[in-house]
Amino acid sequence: MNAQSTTTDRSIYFIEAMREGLRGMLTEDENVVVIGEDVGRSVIGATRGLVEDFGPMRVRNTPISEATFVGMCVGAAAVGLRPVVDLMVGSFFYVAMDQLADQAAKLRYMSGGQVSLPIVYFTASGPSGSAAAQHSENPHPMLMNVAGLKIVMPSTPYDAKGLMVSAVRDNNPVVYFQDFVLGGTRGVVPEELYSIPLGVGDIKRHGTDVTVVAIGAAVPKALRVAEVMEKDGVSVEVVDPRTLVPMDYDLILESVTRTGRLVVVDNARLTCSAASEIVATVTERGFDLLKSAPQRVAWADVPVPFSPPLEERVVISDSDIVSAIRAVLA
Amino acid sequence: MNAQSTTTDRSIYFIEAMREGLRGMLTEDENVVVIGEDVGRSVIGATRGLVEDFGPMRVRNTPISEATFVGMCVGAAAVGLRPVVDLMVGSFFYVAMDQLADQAAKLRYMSGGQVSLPIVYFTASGPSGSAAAQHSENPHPMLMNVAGLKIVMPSTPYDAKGLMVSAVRDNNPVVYFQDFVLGGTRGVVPEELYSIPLGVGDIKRHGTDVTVVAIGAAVPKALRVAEVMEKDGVSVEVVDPRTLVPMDYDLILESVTRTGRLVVVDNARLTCSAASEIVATVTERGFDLLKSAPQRVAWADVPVPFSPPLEERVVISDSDIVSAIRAVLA
Amino acid sequence: MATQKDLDHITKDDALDMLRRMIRIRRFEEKLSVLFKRGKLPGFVHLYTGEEAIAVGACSALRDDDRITSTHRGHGHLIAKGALVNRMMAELFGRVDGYCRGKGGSMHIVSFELGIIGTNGIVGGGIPIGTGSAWADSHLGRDNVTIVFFGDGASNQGVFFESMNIASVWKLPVIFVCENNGYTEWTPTAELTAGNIVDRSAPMGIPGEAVDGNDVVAMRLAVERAVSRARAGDGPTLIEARSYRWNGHNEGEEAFAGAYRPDAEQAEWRERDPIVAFGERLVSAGWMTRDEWDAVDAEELSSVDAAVEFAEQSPFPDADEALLHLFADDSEGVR
Amino acid sequence: MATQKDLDHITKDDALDMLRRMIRIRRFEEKLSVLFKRGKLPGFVHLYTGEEAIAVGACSALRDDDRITSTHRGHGHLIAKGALVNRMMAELFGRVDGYCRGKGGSMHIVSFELGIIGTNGIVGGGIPIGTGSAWADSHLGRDNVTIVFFGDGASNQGVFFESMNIASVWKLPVIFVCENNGYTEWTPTAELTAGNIVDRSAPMGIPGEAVDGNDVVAMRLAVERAVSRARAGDGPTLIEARSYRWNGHNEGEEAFAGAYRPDAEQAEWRERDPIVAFGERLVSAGWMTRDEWDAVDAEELSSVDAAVEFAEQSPFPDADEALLHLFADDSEGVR
Ligand SMILES: Cc1ncc(C[n+]2csc(CCOP(=O)(O)OP(=O)(O)O)c2C)c(N)n1
Ligand SMILES: Cc1ncc(C[n+]2csc(CCOP(=O)(O)OP(=O)(O)O)c2C)c(N)n1
Ligand SMILES: [Mg+2]
Ligand SMILES: [Mg+2]
Repeated sequence: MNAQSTTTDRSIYFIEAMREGLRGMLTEDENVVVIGEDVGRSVIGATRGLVEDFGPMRVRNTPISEATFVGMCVGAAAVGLRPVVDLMVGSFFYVAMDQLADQAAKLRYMSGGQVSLPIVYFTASGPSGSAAAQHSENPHPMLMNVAGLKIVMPSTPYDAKGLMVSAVRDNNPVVYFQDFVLGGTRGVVPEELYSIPLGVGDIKRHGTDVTVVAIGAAVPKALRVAEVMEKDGVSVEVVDPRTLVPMDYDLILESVTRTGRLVVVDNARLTCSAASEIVATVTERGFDLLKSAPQRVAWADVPVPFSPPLEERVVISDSDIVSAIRAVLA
Repeated sequence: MNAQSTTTDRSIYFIEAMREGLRGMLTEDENVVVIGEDVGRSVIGATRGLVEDFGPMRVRNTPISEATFVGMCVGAAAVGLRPVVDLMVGSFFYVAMDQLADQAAKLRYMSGGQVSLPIVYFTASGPSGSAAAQHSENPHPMLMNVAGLKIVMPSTPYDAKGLMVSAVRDNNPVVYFQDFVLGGTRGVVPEELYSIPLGVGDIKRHGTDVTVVAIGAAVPKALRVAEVMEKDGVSVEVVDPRTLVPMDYDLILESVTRTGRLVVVDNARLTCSAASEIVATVTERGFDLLKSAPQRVAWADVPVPFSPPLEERVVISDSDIVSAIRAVLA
Repeated sequence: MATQKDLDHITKDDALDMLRRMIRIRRFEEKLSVLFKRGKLPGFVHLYTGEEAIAVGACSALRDDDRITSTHRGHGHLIAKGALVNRMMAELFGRVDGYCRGKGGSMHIVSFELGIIGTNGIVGGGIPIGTGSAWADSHLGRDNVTIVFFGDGASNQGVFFESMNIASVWKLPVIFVCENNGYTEWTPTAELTAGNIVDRSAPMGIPGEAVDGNDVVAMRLAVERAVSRARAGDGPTLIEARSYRWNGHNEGEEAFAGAYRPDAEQAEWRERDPIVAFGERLVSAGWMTRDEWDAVDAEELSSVDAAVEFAEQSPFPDADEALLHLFADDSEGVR
Repeated sequence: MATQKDLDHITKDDALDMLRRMIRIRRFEEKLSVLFKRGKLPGFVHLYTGEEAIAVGACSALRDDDRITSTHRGHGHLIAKGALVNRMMAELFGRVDGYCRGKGGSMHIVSFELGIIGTNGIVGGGIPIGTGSAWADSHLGRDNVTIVFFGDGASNQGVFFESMNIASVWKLPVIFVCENNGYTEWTPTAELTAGNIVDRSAPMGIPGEAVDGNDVVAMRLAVERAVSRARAGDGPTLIEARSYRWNGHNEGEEAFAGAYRPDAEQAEWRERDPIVAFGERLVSAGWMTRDEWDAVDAEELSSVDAAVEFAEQSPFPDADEALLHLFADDSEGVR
């Protein structure tokens, strides 16, 4: 869908693409600041090196006080700063949930539209290989239920950069999820700044037999499965919403109109997941388009366990996706 | 479904029924304690008068430190207490989300089943009439995504008492939502102690044309609508899951098998709601049972506004339910 | 207690304006109490009667472009910071001419123009927000300061300590004003709260000052000192203002709260009416006559009556406004 | 520094056991470092080398039925509280013989039997939990105490203050042990943290004591004092133990962290090796010969090697165990 830049076929890591987006925004607008625990060094990597160029006031280390610094951004944004917060790990949102869900998400609405709150909260999240229960959460479903937060979840380095630019330019609180395991994936990313509009999905692979809506780290899995199933004569379309709030239902429904079959793959626990939401919405609006029961692929409803075979049992696998596709085709 | 007691037709308020359940449990087991802000006086009412009978150590006022006292119950339960927490208002869960979602919900699982954590967190929640955005949340959808919490949401005084008893007797963290507006509704409640098993739904009204799954405060609305539509010759079955985790899908699917049509009414924001979850699950498992597109009735995806006409516009109304029923019958 | 000498530090105009605002708050709140009993006010209402000197003293030490965050018991802060009673009343009635077009209500009235950047129903919720505006102001090289108002009960929320820590380390121009009215809802705060709140800033390296919250001049001078420090880049201050609320925790509490406050205690604090005390000082200083005082009172009373009329005549917002104002949409040019 | 006199307060048996446990921790952690580099350990690993005296001193002042909560840097606490290295190692390998049958891993090893009632990956997350076990014990009339271990970085989490407040007001038998190793991940804690952590308990009316965390005897005596207070019903204590971690924040940090700690600083702290210091005191007190010391070391080293073997031979749990242990099911009789 997005014209890839013609000026370069430079391939970089996803995490570098995020960083390029951040660097571009720090350069473009001096009111942009990046804060978080050890953002100077950056354990995950999205902010690494930025402090050298922009100094310790614009790339600022915080104490371990998530509730407070998440909330500080509300006041700061209200008076003119454009804060970007590195929350490091998805489950740390829990510590700051009130400031996110009751403050950042509600202040503009409660004020009758008096103020805009340009804030980005980004985090690495999801299972990364035996990080265990408290470091493997993907809380995007929770946050989707909180009105007032835009939510993005890119799946490629190209989207990661373009969505970071849009997230920082947006005048609302945006939560940006980097599925942990995608950080080390590579892809072609133009050097210049570009943006991908929030709320616009992308067909990552065209197909005719079944629509697989995949989110974040589920996208490469879905593409891999599609490749394999092609050989069996099954033509899989892979739709990446890229933004979860607002969700591009036009694109999803248009695809289902063509294929008549739906699988949704979410890198999150099943109950009340984005997968549930998408299946419910498509069923509600597009019931007559569906030739068979839509299927969800998501984690088992347990915390993510530590031991590798246990973790593997819980999270989504290629074979789960294959089974779901076979089920909707049956 | 539940045989009402034959010994009494005493009618009491929902909030009194909760209190009777609590009183019974405080009497039955001396390890049960009730804590919360002003539980001695109890603004909502579920604990009113208990301190007089059980003393200020078993019915204990806490400082305004939700994160800490929610978390304290984890340690307390691990070593033998059975704490019950009055969290007063649903959105206060946000302040304590980490202790709930990362600690209470995960400790047993992470320990490989070494410990059980008998804790009840109860709260009044949902819109109560111009309580505004921060006092009208119904965060059960969020908590459904957190594996490890059982969740109940009764709709009648009878269920309120029986589910309170089961919640306190259960050896797991249970979140008990009292939809605020139900507190002042009345119903027949036996004086003796009885329990309603967690995970077992109830058909609140039998019908043949459409299954309306309604949750909490949506149940009386659905029953009222069913009454009215009966006159138009539409036979509505109202299913009350009563427990949201675990959800009684057997009952829901059995009903849909008979009616072929589904409406789900949830007193919560639409996106990633319990309504979305139920529609997705029923569609996934029972697609061939459905004669038409299932419909969800839930709040608009905004915070709950203060002004009465605005609040009314956002929350669920009888006419929303009527429209949804008409839509699935069309 | 502030002495005659303290009056030398404020101008007569300021003093008269301060008295007027205290009276405005009192009359506004008294009217609300009546309206609530008549069933005219939707939602929860928490009144500020008795605590007027805190908000007025504190805000009188601010410039118009300084900022505050407020609480569930916020009407006094808003009036002290310059909010109009008619637009406040319209908000409390849920009308379109309210500051938030009816979306906020009693616990969430804000006016960013007036520097009121958050009014919270979540106890303690505003503390990080005001710390954040102070951060932005200092980062952007402005000399504005922010006052964060919060209650004694809120002093047990973790964000209070977290915010003090970060404000200290980042030397932020924020003033933490704890309004200690002795009660956390219906429980004496001493039963729930270790030590003295004013001491809680010491380990953070933040000066703490206990002030008689019924003495508007003492309040103003304490906040002036804190403002000077903040504007000079010397960082935050904690002020614990001791006062008392005359009304209940919320209107309607008599339905369940019982007699949780000794009559003698209530009488004693009413004796110490901050408005009477200040008015009498102005009279004895010769800055005002009793008649002038009465005239101010009458004016404020009638402005509150007019506010009720204004509110009642303001229409409810169109129901579909409920779906607006969630997101700033650049294409609509909404700020 | 603890003097010879201090040694009089502990028995020889205790002293030898303390040294042994410190050595056990050291050898266990060193082995993990090697295993991590070889890619044998899944997930995050944070080592306790250099801080052994804190956990061992503190836990040696406890009874077996007392309790602790631990942190992401928890192996030392667990060993000090009596955990077996083979079952710990099996857990770190994700095997079924691990304390948590492989479900927990490095950051979540617990053994309720041993009084280890929570090991947290959430910084500060264990503080309310340990405060809660202290509450239950005191409520139930038991005289057990709970030690809550947490880091200097965790001292900026709101729950620390909230927990101190409630522990003070409820006089709970909990001991807050802050392990100040000078760093919050890769940032010197002084840059993020106002004042001295030990002072943070004073406004709560809780005694605070700063202790040399490299002196196992000083640590033990300080905790003994706190334990006596707690058992006597006199409430909580805050202890700030100053020490240093020899290893990185997490294993593998060299990939990005750079040289964030001065070489001289590291060398200085290694000079002050708490094991060497204590061992030498025992030798000079005549309680142990160098050879005996070496023998202990050799034994512990081989027990760690045996633990690796044990872990490697333990099977992975059956994949479907992933779906067990979410809820206690009464019908299954699971506790
Ligand atoms: C997080 C949170 N917990 C509890 C409440 C309920 N509540 C509203 S006001 C209040 C007491 C506040 O006491 P204090 O801070 O002293 O303010 P005051 O009402 O005395 O002005 C409580 C517990 C709330 N609104 N938010
Ligand atoms: C709530 C939360 N925020 C951030 C982190 C990431 N994190 C893990 S350890 C750590 C530093 C902890 O410092 P300290 O408390 O001093 O303990 P130390 O590692 O020095 O032993 C951080 C920020 C986390 N695990 N949890
Ligand atoms: Mg108070
Ligand atoms: Mg540290």
